[in-house]
Amino acid sequence: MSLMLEPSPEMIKSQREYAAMGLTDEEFVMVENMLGRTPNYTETGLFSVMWSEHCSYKNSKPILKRFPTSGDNVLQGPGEGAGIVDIGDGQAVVFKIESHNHPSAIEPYQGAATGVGGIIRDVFSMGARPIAVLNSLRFGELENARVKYLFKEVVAGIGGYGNCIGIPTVGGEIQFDPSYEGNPLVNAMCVGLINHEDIQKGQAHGAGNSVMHVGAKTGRDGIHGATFASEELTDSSEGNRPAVQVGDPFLEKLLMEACLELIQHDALVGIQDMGAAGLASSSAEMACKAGMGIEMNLDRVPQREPGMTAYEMMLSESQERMLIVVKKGSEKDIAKLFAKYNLEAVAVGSVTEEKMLKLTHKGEVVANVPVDALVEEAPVYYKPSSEPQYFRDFQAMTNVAPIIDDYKETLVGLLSQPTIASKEWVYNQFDTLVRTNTVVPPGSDAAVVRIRETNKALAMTTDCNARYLHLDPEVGGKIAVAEAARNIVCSGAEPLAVTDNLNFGNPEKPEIFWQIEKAADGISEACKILSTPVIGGNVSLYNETNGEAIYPTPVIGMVGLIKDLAHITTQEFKNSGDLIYVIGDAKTEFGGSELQKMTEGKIFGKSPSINLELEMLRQQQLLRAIQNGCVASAHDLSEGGLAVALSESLFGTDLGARIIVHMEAVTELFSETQSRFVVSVAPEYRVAFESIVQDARCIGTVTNNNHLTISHEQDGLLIDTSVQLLEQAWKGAIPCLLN
Amino acid sequence: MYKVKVFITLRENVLDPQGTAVESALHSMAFEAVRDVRIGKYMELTIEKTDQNIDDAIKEMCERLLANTVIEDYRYEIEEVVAL
Amino acid sequence: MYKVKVFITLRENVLDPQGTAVESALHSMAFEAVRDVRIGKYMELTIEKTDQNIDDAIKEMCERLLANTVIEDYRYEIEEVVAL
Amino acid sequence: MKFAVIVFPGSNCDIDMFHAIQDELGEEVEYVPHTADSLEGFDGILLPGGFSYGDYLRTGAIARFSKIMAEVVKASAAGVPILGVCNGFQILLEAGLLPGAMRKNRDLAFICKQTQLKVENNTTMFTTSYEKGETITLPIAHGEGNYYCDEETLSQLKENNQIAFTYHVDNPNGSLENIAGIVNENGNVLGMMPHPERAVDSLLGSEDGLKLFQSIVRNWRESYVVNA
Ligand SMILES: Nc1ncnc2c1ncn2[C@@H]1O[C@H](COP(=O)(O)OP(=O)(O)O)[C@@H](O)[C@H]1O
Ligand SMILES: [Mg+2]
Repeated sequence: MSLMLEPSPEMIKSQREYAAMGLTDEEFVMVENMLGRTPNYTETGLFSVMWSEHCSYKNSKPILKRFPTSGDNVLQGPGEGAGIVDIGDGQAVVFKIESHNHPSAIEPYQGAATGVGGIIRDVFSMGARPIAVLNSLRFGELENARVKYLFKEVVAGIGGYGNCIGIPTVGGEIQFDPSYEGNPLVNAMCVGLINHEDIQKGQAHGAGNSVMHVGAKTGRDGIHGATFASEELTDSSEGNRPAVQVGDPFLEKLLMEACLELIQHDALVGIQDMGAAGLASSSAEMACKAGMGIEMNLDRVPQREPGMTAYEMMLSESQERMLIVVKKGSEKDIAKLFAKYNLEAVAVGSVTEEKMLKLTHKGEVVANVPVDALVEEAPVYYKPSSEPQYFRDFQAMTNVAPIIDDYKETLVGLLSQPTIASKEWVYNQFDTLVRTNTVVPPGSDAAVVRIRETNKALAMTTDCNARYLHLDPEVGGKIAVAEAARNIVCSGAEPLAVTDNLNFGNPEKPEIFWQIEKAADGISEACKILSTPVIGGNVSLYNETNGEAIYPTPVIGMVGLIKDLAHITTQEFKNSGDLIYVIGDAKTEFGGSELQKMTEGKIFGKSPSINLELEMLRQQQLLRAIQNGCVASAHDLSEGGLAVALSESLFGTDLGARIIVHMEAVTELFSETQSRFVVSVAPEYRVAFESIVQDARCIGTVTNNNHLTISHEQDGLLIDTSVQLLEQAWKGAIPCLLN
Repeated sequence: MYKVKVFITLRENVLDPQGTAVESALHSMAFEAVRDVRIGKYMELTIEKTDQNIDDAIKEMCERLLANTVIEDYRYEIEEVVAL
Repeated sequence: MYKVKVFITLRENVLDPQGTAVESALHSMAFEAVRDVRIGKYMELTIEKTDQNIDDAIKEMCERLLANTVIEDYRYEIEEVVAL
Repeated sequence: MKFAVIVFPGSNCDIDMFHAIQDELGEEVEYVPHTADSLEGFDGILLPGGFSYGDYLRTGAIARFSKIMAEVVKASAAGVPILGVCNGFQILLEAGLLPGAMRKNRDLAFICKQTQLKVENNTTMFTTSYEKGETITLPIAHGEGNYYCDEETLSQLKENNQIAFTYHVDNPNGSLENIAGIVNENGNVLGMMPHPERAVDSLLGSEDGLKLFQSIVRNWRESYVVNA
């Protein structure tokens, strides 16, 4: 990289250099007022990254305030690396989700890999041992070569990182829709376990204490990622594109083990991972949270390349680094601890009483700015919001069931839709079993990971049906939370809390901001009623290509607690002769459904409705039935409705099912009415089950002939097919599209 | 017929964890004099003569498939051979 | 100082699944004239001058670490450069 | 019987191996770091799966030069039972303790799933608790398990009855002759891609791996009693 002369403060101002870094004219004036002078180049860089949406949440803060964030079990809400929830016996679960959408659009393998690496660091920086990762992915339709490439590489990247570091990837979800074609979504979630006494905070307490840079060296990777992310990519920008971050999971494995050992060390004061905006945000935030300042001598920062400037070092997003604060005098001890893992830990500065971030480089002060100005005093915007016409048009439509002539063909068609089809092609590339605690690997509703030396387990899932959110962001937001909880309950767990990733378009457009607001309202409402507080999350805005926004996609990550391993339940039917129940009746609700998409080629109308009180009631009753041992299998109804759920309950078994339905057949089989489940129950538990679960209707029995037979009380046989045929369609769909 | 050799290397500022690992392995094997190990890909292709300009064809293959130009640079050598 | 380039290729009779995959990808991109794609590794090392014979040193590195001679062949080029 | 689980930087199935021995098999087990210079006092050596040294360059290539490997080589010569699973197998190949080499999986992707294996040889010290020809279920999780050796080596493997396990019905990675695990000529070193240590608890899907560890213990006890 050529040596570039940095513009002077005067030039930054007169030539509006700050604008290229992402600051507005008004924001630059704010900075000048806060400093009482014009910032230099490094300082302008610090403000521009710290005030970016990614670090400051300046557009989403007012929205995030709406979420319920507290609860009896919540030990740490939003604000630190990850949220923490008590699970009893002195243990707690730590989890968080994060997006890496833009990096993945540019370099899908490394973008996805470093996304996984980043969220894992967030969890172990809290002092927790990561026990599982999940993901949530969105791509365009698997039709053109670019989308296929993105899909394959993202999957390989997620696996590449998780497999190597040795944390099982246990679940996730994927949807395909044209709105994501140019802007795929890659969200990664990590779940960790911690003992209460080990909980760490990213805070720089104690004047005189040492600030240390640990892990990988700082290079010129992803400098100014925040600004870069909001730029259109052109061929000519290729040459001066900052180097893409490349992950080194091997190094992160060592860093993780070293940090987990460090947690037990008395000298540790605070620890935070260097994620977006690297050294700048970790140092400023740690100082700000503690009400202190930090001064650093950048000459001491371990550098991978010669000739790095202060600006480059502060804004670098090199991976696998942490910033720690340790008691003065312990630096050698700490360096020794890291050396055991072949890692560097270098003292680069110290905590100061004065609440300033003061940086020196080559004997000169290159930045001296108040930490509060960088962090707490970042601007907050209340964007205008307006209800779009499309929403009013959709609301005015009446619900009609599509017309179908062949039920079996329809079912086969639905099972072959990539959004419904088996994701085996994806999760077979992930090590789902390493650490030998995965009781329920991908393939059932929620993944289940046992907690060694206890009789407990954790259930976890990610969910969001963005089609419903497109039709109605508020109802869709409620459904996302409800669906996640349904999956958790089906596995035998009690939902604990939520982490969310708000993926939306450009918030400066009032109609997008309206989507964000409404979705947040829906999520908040559902989290309140379902008693699952939001303990952390991430915001990713500006997901647009050529002015077209993605569907509003607030991904919900949820974790639940299974109090007894005997409660663990999966979606597959278990025994021939068991009774099959459906909980909840179907209504004619096809807006945004898989059937509508398949038959009409697009989605429109009203999204399915949801009654959260009813949802809660059914979930509680089902969970009680599971805990009482009356339930052999449980599966929630989601995309594709009852017929798909029944098929999925048969896949992987050699069983069959004989079903009789009563209502209008298309609605009964394919409607996506919410708050419903398919459950199988051994005959001897019939009475017990029915006495616990009110809205359950027995619709048939499990058979041993590997056939799915569905008849209508009046109209006779609707579907009679071998399960094998259905399973082939379901399993073959994605591999077939990729060839 | 052409014999084509393609060399793909990571761009200069891009982290090369593989190279780093090999370098330290070599050091521990007492080859301390080794510096700056960078690991890339090497491909050999045989291409039959067609109407298309061979340079153009290879450039296109490299840009579209063989190299990931976001993080990699490529270089190639062409040798014309007589088919046996 | 030496600049050393090492080329590692799969032995001829060893099946190269990666090469096969790239070849068919190229065919589907309408480069039907491509044959026999073989994919190997390309390494660049800088080595400081020492007492040891440079050829011997590199051979040893290749035999012991850089290549697995059960399935791979190696070749190298040495260029002497003046340190800056 | 006392087992050593060798821990290389980047090993990640070390813990699984440890738990399988301690919790399910009920034998003594200790972690031994790659920097250790002795394996004295251990009756069995386990090289776990993972990504030693990131598996950069080639799987197992760098781990083979760890200090501890000199001791593993010595132990092998002394007839100590040595089991290498997944990355452990790859390291044994690179170290020359087993013949052949690994290539990338046929489909070039990492694969994690349950596989059916056939016990080809139930006379090794690792397999006597199985029936010959028995089908067992063990998970695999690897990107490079596509075993290769030249024809001469293959015929030797067959002649000496060194093929312990093969993939049954479905070959997941393209390995030569469906080979999933082989022993050395002496019969005291087993390398295999499938993970027996992940199949020791019915809660997690399969217990078929347990017999492998039980075989080791049984044979060790017997030879111990005979030699004592
Ligand atoms: N990207 C992925 N990574 C890992 N597992 C996945 C992924 N996508 C789907 N799965 C798994 O496949 C199964 C079915 O997924 P999905 O259809 O989203 O279930 P549901 O509708 O119950 O949420 C789940 O077990 C899920 O964890
Ligand atoms: Mg589900």
